[in-house]
Amino acid sequence: MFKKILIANRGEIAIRVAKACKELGISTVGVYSTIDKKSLHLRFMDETVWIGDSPAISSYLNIEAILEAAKKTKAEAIHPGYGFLAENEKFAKACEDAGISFIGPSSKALSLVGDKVASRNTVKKVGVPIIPGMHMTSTDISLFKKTAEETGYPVMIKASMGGGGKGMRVVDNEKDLEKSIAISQREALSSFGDDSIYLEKYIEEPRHIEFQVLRDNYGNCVHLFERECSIQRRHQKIIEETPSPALNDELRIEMGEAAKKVIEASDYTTAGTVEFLLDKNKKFYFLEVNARIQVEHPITEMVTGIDLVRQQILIASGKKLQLSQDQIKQNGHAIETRIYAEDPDNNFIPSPGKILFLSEPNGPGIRVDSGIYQGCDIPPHYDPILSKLIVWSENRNMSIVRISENLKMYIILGIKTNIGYLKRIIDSKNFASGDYDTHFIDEHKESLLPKQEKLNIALIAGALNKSLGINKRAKEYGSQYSQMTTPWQEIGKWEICSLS
Amino acid sequence: MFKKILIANRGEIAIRVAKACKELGISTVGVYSTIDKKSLHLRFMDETVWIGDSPAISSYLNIEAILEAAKKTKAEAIHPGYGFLAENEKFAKACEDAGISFIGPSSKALSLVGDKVASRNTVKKVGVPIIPGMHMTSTDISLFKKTAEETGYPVMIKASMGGGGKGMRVVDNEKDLEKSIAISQREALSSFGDDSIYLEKYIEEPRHIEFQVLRDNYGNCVHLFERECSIQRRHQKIIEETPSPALNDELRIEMGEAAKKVIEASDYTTAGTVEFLLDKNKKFYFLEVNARIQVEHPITEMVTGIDLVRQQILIASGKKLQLSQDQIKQNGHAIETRIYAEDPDNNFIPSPGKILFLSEPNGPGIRVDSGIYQGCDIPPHYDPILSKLIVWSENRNMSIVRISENLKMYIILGIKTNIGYLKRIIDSKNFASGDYDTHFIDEHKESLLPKQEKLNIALIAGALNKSLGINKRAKEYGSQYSQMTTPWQEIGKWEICSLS
Amino acid sequence: MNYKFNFLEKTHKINLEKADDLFKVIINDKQEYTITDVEVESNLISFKADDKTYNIYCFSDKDKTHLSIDEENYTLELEKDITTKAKTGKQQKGNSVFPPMPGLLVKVPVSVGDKVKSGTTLAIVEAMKMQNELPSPRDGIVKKINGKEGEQVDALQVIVELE
Amino acid sequence: MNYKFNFLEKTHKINLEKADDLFKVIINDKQEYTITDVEVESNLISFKADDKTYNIYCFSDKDKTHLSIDEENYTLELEKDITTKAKTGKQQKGNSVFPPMPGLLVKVPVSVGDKVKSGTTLAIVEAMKMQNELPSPRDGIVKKINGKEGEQVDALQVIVELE
Repeated sequence: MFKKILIANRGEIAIRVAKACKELGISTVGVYSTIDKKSLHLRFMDETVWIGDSPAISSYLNIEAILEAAKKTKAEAIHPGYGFLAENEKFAKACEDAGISFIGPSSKALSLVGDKVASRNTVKKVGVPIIPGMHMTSTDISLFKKTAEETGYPVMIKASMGGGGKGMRVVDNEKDLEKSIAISQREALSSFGDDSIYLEKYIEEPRHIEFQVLRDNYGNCVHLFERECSIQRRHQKIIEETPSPALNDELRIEMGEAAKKVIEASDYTTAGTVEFLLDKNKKFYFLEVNARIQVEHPITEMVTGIDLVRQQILIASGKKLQLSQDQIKQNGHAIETRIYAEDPDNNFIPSPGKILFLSEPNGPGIRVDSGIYQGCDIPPHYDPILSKLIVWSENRNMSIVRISENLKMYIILGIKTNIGYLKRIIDSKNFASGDYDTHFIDEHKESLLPKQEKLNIALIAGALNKSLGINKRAKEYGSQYSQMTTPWQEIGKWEICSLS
Repeated sequence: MFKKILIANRGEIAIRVAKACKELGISTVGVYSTIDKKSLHLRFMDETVWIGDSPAISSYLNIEAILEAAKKTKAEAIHPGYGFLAENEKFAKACEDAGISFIGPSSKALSLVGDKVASRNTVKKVGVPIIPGMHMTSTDISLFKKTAEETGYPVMIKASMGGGGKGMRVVDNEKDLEKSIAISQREALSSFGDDSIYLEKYIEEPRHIEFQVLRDNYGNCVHLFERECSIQRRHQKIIEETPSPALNDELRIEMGEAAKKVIEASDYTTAGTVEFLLDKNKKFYFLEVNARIQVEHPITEMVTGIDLVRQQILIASGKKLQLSQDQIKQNGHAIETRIYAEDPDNNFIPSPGKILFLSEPNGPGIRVDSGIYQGCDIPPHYDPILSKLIVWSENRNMSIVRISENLKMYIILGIKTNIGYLKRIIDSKNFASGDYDTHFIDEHKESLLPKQEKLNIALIAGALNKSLGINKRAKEYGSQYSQMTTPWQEIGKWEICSLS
Repeated sequence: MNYKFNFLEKTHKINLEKADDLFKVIINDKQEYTITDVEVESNLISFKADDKTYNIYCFSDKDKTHLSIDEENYTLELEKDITTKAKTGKQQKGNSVFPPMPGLLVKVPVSVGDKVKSGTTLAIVEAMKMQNELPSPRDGIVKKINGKEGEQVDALQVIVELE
Repeated sequence: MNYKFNFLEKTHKINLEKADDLFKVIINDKQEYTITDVEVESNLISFKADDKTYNIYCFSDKDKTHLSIDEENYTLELEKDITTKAKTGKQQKGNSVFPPMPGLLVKVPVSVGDKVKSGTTLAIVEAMKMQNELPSPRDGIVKKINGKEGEQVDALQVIVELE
């Protein structure tokens, strides 16, 4: 077993990984950029190393600096978390070359699953359904036309290196095809430095359903059932649940076995996720492999009772998987909501700043994986995820009620967050029905607008706070600020200037 | 189903019950004494009612005021939590007479299980083992002598109405018997207003193991396995775990079935706990029924996935139990530590006061049922329980590591707490072995003393804080206290006066 | 006492009168509320408005009051010198572009002297993995560019000015 | 700079010297530490002492500094006028009893003029469901009783005075 692991990440996932290390008796090395000097994740580490300036490219994406930190602290392994270098083949290779264990698949497996076209071909060979379309990239427009005719419109153009919706385009008829190809190529080039694109059938009313898989170095492989991830904004998941309301046991077993085949065919080890699209006729298609621990992994942990990060570390250290498929059961229902520093009422624009007041929910069935504390600064440089509120309950209805009640108790003041927005989704009839697809947020834009029903109450509270709050507060904080009491009183009531 | 429930309690259990109500769509009425006007539990209630002055006798034990509050707010049911009126037969009767549902057993069942001698006889009839000794109270000293000779010394004298160790005395030989009887009678009279006492065999190296039972109004009855509660200080549990390391499956089933027999024989409904002593030869003896939801109920919830407070409410409202014995499984391992405002290094003397800084742990497998917030006052009037840290993990070893790591992350400044003490127990070899009994704390007094290894580090931190902290802080709080900046600077560095 | 708060670019007037154990509130000279059971703690204000109980978390940050009522957040701005502010706001809006938050200046696809149309992207700023294109507020000619590609820029820092 | 802290009735002297990026600390004129990487936030102090990293939560409450290092709490008292205090302390200790925390005065089993022995219970105070018997610090005669049975009493409030 490893004695020391460097965690090449920040925020809630760095803390999540550090906790798993601690529980296995492994020392932790945390890393930080200049602006992250006071970030919460560092409080969970045995050692910390500065790896560069605030922009990610200088720090959390800086392969050299991270390897340097690992060597300096004699870390035997690196856990990349998610995002940043988690699925970076070059980084995995550099670790291998430096004799440091990369906690993830081999660079070879990473390279295979990272290329959309190559992985599509691998998957096809083992008989897992893929979306009908071209099986390779091309620049030949006639090939695009021919394939589109075969699969039938609408079709989707995708970038080979794509992600996050970049270079993706839906085309409804032949007339628009040529123009769309050109735009996709341009977008792909500017986003990924590679203009390779291909064409597929466009799946209508698709649900995004993924299966969690674990595989060790000895070929032992299990899946841990599905996660339903269709609630997305800007192609990014914000609410996930398991079990999916769309699957029955038969389909669940079929998809789980398909996911294992994909992972085996790629000779992929540790923890990985196989993403599928499920169409309105309950046909499923392979989408891609996510070669990392995922943001939404806690819901799987809560229904199966298996600690995925712990398993990742055990497998990477060469341990045999101690789980067999028939031991793994889905128990109850879990939902995750991702808490983001963003303004959902203004096109989800990020909202960095200082968290002035924080109160997080707790109690039965509540898990909070958090990267924040009261007084911390949310820098503009990184992903706006703050934390995750995850609940478990006996069944889907009770989980919905539980997460709804606890979003209400999640108080973050000082920056904008999506908490109210998440609650509006959770409380909607359409979510409750379980009958939703990846277009949910676009389709329900209007009904998800904030109601601001309580504006008058807010105005009353604001006035009461101005009128009564400040002196009161000076008194209460008197102990830590006792020396302030006198000057305060001498200045008098400063609120006077705010009267109109 | 009830529409509105009054919660006749305070602190973490009032919040726990309020959450269960909310999740069932039931409105909540909170009650408070004068000093509890700002207590956390009120923030979880739809309505709140003042029920009297700060001493419990005027408020939380004030039957009239509580019934008045229920009538005023039109609450259909009262949940008593634990402590206070939870097992008070008169209160249950008063609720019944007022047509308000008491969420607990009937006053008749309460009366039966509340009397130690009566319940002992009931239990004996259904063939559940009881501790050998007198089966009724007596004032006849010769009867005490005769029974002691039959069972063999050491023997234990107990008060019929007893609890918390009051009126209890171990007698090692006949010479001390008469004197001990007199002392016990006096203590019983002054503590319970009733000097009835009896004598039993004293069980050596006893483990305190209890079984959770649920029973509905239609005779359906299940047990939810055991809780190991042998770690006690001053006869009060402070650490509980499940499964118990002392039981095998055979004994577990035998004791579980015995617990159900006890509950059925008492015609007891809702949630109840049957307490047993287990001696060093793995023989078990009925001890008593706890006729309430218990402080340690969360560990059962975490391994069985069943929400006990929800079940209590459902049963009290007349619903049929939807669980069968063979559906209920123990999954993984859970431990609870009770966080108390007390000084374990000074005979567990209570430590009321203001919580100046608070940071509670969260993350995978962590549950915190908390009744406190930063800035709250812990009044001297009530039980010193602040909150409970509960963890779940796949097995006992991982649960121990998890709770140990998270006690470290539970920061409470301003009052004394038992957090360090709890961690010393959890980290001890004797606890890890699982081989312990109710004498654990007395036997390991020496090794549980604080080490104060880090005093020098504390002194350094104290000096750095005095030297660097205050001005820094004024800056950071500048936003809320912006008007303070100027006078502050004018006064200059106040630390000067603290230099020697 | 009278207060004026700005919320989402609208001004709201609150009149607060204390009378024995309660407060009388009039909002925007129209809606009346009777407020009782007021408790103010360091970060919590609780009261009953027309018999419903509210627990409201709050934090005052200079002229801004951040409030959380159940899952909804409100940031109210105390109005002091609203006239000056509105003016500056307008001026900026018409003649320049600036990012709404701090970020990385990814691209300035125009040069000084370029003729631009309303809606033309004048700068791209990246923050928290999201790229924001800043469109020209009107037709015009680029007068000045502040900041280089690859530089950090502050919120409201004018990046491109028009003639 | 020199600081004196009282911890569990012992005085500790700390000498703190800043030198470039580090601090030199001498405790009780004996143990020396080199402190680096000092970060002070509102409630957290972190530093490296002899290459081990510490994250210490703290809160200053008048002369008391409350600290949490891992699971252990320390309350340090800044020594100012320690001589006066010690005197008062002794005087109280010798001639009276007082509860260590606020509570309910349950019983005063003695009357003015009673002769009492060292160890005799002079008062019983209940707090948080625990009864604390306050024993006489010496043999003596009860001079004065402050407070009635059933009353709330404060921490350190003298309840029974001896002659």
